[in-house]
Amino acid sequence: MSDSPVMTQGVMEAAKHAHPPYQRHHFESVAQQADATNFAMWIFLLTEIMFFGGLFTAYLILRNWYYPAFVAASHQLNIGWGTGNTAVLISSSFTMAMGVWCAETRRKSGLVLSLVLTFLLGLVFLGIKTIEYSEKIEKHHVPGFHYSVQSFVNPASDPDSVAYGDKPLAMDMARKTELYFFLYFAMTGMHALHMIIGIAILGYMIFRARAGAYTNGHVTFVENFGLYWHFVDIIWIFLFPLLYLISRHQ
Amino acid sequence: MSSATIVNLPDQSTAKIPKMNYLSKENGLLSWLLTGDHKRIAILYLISISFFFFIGGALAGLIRLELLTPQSDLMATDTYNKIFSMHGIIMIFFFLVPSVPATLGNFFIPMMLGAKDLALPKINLLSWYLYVAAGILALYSMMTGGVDTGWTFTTPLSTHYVNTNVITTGIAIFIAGFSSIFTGLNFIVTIHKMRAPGMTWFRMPLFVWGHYATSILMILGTPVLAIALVLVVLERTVGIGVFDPAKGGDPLLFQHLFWFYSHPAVYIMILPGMGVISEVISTFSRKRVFGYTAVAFSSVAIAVFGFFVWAHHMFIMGISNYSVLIFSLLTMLVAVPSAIKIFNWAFTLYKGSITFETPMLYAFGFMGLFTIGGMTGVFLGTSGTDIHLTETYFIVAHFHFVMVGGMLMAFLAGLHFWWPKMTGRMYPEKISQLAALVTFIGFNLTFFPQFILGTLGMPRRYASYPPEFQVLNVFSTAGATILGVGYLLPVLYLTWSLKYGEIAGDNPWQATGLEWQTQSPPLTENFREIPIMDHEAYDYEWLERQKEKEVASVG
Amino acid sequence: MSHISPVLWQYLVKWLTNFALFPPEASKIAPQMDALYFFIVLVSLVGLTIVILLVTSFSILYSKKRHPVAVQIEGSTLLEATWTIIPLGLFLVMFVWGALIYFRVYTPPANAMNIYVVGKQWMWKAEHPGGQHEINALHIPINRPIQLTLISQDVFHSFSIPAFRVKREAIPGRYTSVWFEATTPGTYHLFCTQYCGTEHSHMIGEVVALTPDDYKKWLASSTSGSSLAQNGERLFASLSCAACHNTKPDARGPSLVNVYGSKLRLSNGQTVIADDAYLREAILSPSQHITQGFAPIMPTYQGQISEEGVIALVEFIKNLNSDYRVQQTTTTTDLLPESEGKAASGGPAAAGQNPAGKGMVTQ
Amino acid sequence: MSGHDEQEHHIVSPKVYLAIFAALLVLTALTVAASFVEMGIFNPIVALAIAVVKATLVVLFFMHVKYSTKLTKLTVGAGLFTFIVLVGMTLSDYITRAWGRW
Repeated sequence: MSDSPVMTQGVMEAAKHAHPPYQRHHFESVAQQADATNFAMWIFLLTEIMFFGGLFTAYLILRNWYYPAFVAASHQLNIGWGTGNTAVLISSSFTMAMGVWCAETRRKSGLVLSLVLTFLLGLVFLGIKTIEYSEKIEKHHVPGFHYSVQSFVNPASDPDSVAYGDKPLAMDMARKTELYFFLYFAMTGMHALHMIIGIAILGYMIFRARAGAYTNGHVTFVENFGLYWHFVDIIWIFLFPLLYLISRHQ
Repeated sequence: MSSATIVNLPDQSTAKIPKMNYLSKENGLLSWLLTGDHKRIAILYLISISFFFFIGGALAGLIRLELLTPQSDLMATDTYNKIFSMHGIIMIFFFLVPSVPATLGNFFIPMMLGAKDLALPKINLLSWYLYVAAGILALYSMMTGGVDTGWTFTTPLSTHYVNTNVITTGIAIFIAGFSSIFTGLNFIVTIHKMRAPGMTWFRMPLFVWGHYATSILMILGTPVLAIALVLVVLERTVGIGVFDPAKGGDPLLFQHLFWFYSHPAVYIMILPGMGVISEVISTFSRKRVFGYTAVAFSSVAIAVFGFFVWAHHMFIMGISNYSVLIFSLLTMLVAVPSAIKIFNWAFTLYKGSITFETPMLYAFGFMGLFTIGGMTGVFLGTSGTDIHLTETYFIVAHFHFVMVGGMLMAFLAGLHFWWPKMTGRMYPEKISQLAALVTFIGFNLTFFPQFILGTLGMPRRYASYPPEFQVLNVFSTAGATILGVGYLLPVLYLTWSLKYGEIAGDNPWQATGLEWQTQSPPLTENFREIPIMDHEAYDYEWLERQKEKEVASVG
Repeated sequence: MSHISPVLWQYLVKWLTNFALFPPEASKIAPQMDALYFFIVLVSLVGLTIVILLVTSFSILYSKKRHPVAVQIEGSTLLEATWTIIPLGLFLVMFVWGALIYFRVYTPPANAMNIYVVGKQWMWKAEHPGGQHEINALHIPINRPIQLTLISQDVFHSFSIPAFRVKREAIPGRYTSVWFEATTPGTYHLFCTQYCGTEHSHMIGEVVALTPDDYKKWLASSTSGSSLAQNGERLFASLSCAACHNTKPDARGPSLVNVYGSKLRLSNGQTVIADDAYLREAILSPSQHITQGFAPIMPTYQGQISEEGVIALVEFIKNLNSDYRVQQTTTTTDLLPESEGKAASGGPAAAGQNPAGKGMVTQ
Repeated sequence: MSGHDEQEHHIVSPKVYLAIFAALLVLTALTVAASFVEMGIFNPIVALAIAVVKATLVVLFFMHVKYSTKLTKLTVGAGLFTFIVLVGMTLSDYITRAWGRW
């Protein structure tokens, strides 16, 4: 009995019996569990970075190859919607951060409110995105589906192009705008997919939060979801200038 | 005392398999399908990857049979193309990538670290389900017409010039990729956060180091493959043009993205195998691995450098000459840690006390074949000789030496080594030694002639070939027959041993890893009490003291 | 390399070749590459021998029977350093040596004879400057540097001549090139080594290396009547390129006389050398390559001219710097010969259109 | 063993969140405004620099990396590093191609 491992084991046994219901059996302590899941979330976000990395690489290369096409095509995006959406997403990140704070300080109604706000802001973002997408559909700017280069070979026919005084592009260059729009749809679409997944999880979290699941000291899930949500925000922080802004001055 | 074996079994007349263990804890199919136990998931993986290995193996057999004669007479070229494509896809994504990590790694990493389970058991189970879903999808696409792009999915062939099941297969690989991401994620978190008290980084077995390096590659490389495949699928369905030169895209971009994953994937496949070899060589020479830190760091070095060398697959594809310089140089650098490992293993034997059980024989096989595989890699990393040798049978032989001669040997070494721990019973020693020998001979006969074929210029992926290459191809096919026998034997005798094998006891090899200090088969929670690591890895003197203590306390 | 030990070297290679263990050395680069090859083989053999010797001798010396108790050794920094630095040194030698050969293989000399090769599923089409076409065969003279300019009209292919130790992928949308100088007359294998679809293994052919005399005979016997540049000239006329690309002061397009090899200033400020790749790009995606001072009015010919057609045009434009054809058509006393306008009348429209000119958009 | 040194879980105060939120909105306005100013080659540089600043703010404060362990910081660094390897090494080919369009 004087063996030291057994002693330690005894202490651990005692600790185990006191463990809260949300501690999984294979963890020694809640702290270890929280730590491990938090780290796992970060690792998952690394894979996400690399996932978007491929698209960013493609964007960088093609933009440099077909610069005029990318400039003209980016003028088709509505900067008002884009800026608005950025603000919406940043606000949702803020409300999410507040949600994490509420959970950490065990403010149940505050947490529910924050989550609901985040949920709604997320929906607003997707709503605006839908409006933007439908503009593209109307103008036949969806690659692969009756894509039309009308706005670029004949910019006078398109008010968005006229606003920037776009010069007509030669046919071969105008066709390259399809690449821009593909990357636009791929990148924002992938981003929107992440938003949709996030909003679905938010819905589930609101239910659980109302039942007090996150305000009993077990905040890991909210924190980890917060990481995910902020990450999605960061992706947009880069998409916004790359797709909307960097060719506005021309 | 000085017998030729270290096997230390309990008295067979009285020994029993412990009543409580992870296998007997619950019964029924559901208890397996819904398990969170890393050991049961490892067994599930073991069964599934063996299944895919034999499908892939059968396809390999068909390939060798077709190549027996110069004409494409056994099957149409079209069928041949589908068969080698599916062979590659199944062997790489459904066998080699998950082989050691998802089975042996899954089973033993928590045990070696003194943890009760991996950090995220549900994710672990999810990873198996993803694997199975991907596997079924891949088989489905094979049954309904197959795919004939080769496992490399070269654009624009895969996007515009074939009418086979590229989309379903691509999705299958995408899903399998996520399965492997989750495995890697789980390992990293477990290794960082679940180590038992006293288990510092430099007390971890080298097996764990190997898996740590592999996991880094898995989580950072796989997503890039995923996005490349997504783009291929979109190119086929919508016609987006990123890889299509007719629309202004660049097919080489696909090559960059694909090899960004697929070169590190080679290290994903080999690093866990190297981990196994470290364990086996140390155990059967009763010695701490020579230069433990160097071996540990060389794994990490391979993982890090592994990300900088991918374009050596594209030397003749028309990438910039300056790029070729950079990537060739970095390729040379990544070869060094592998050389370090080989010499460290060799010197582990120095002044050891060596016995020659089956795992050790496989490990010796690994060292020889991996040396050849590694050195022939240098031929291909050297930009000048790469021009002549790439895309020929030389490259086929090279990666089979690394993947089959290296990884599969290591997998079999590990499987035999840990079989007593996983099942509680020994495999039959004599016949398994024979199997190891047969595998080694068959392997060399199969793949060594291919080096010569490649040097002569025989291109890979040819259903028919000029008649002067036939002699060497016949050798190769003959070797494949022997190799097939070598791989079937373990299935038979390992299954047999499940019921009739000798009872192994806790530590038949007198090994030092924490996994050996508990019962076989282990309890669901691995240890009766959480172990405390108070010695270095591979400390055989500690083990001796431990045994003396036991004898003293019983006496 | 033959200058190291010519006798021994040739003996070794000959012996291996006779036993069908080694491909014949039929180009100038082959012995150089083989020297490196055998160097790496040697290093590998030494390395492998060391590993095998270590493992077997330790296995015998320290088997449990002979050496029942292991002696624990932590490691040795000196040894570690040894087997880090020596392999690294050897690998670096291989790297430098290999890079030298790599650059040699892919840097054609200026005086090389250029042959165009178009890969398609599943055949190789060679276009000689004299207008000779070949399919799945390539006739070349020995002792003369030959540059191959490769392109694919569909998927990736790879042009491989093992006996010459050269290989280069033919990729869609862009020229790649490789060169060699054959040394021994004979017939050698030509393979497509990049997997390219169903009939990949039938995309083979032969390379026939001829003595200069035989080559001349072959040229004469397989001529198609007009040279590649003449084909290009007819295509140039039928597409009415000369309507803009002439030397008149009000020309809407830049003059193409002497354009090949010259430095061009583009409207986006870049300077480019007008090489084969540039000319091809300028025909297919003109608006990315507007010469300074001109408007982007040229239509794209993507999908309208086959790869062979583009090659003919490129070859024609290339030859506009020589006296070729120009002197017959020069009527003015301009400093620069104005040839294109007249050339248009030289051939009936579309006569030079390549019969296989289906364009490359086939999806 | 790893649990105890992380016991004091840092809770970021709402004031900090509010300040970061404001900063992000201001930076968004700034980057939109800057995009209409002709700065030649500096337009994308400025836009991306602002994006990097914004992302850093989010990572450091919203995602608590400023208050996290070294391991988390290392993880973020590793992700960034591999991303740069992917983009940078790929571009190393494109930039140096002799036939290139750069």
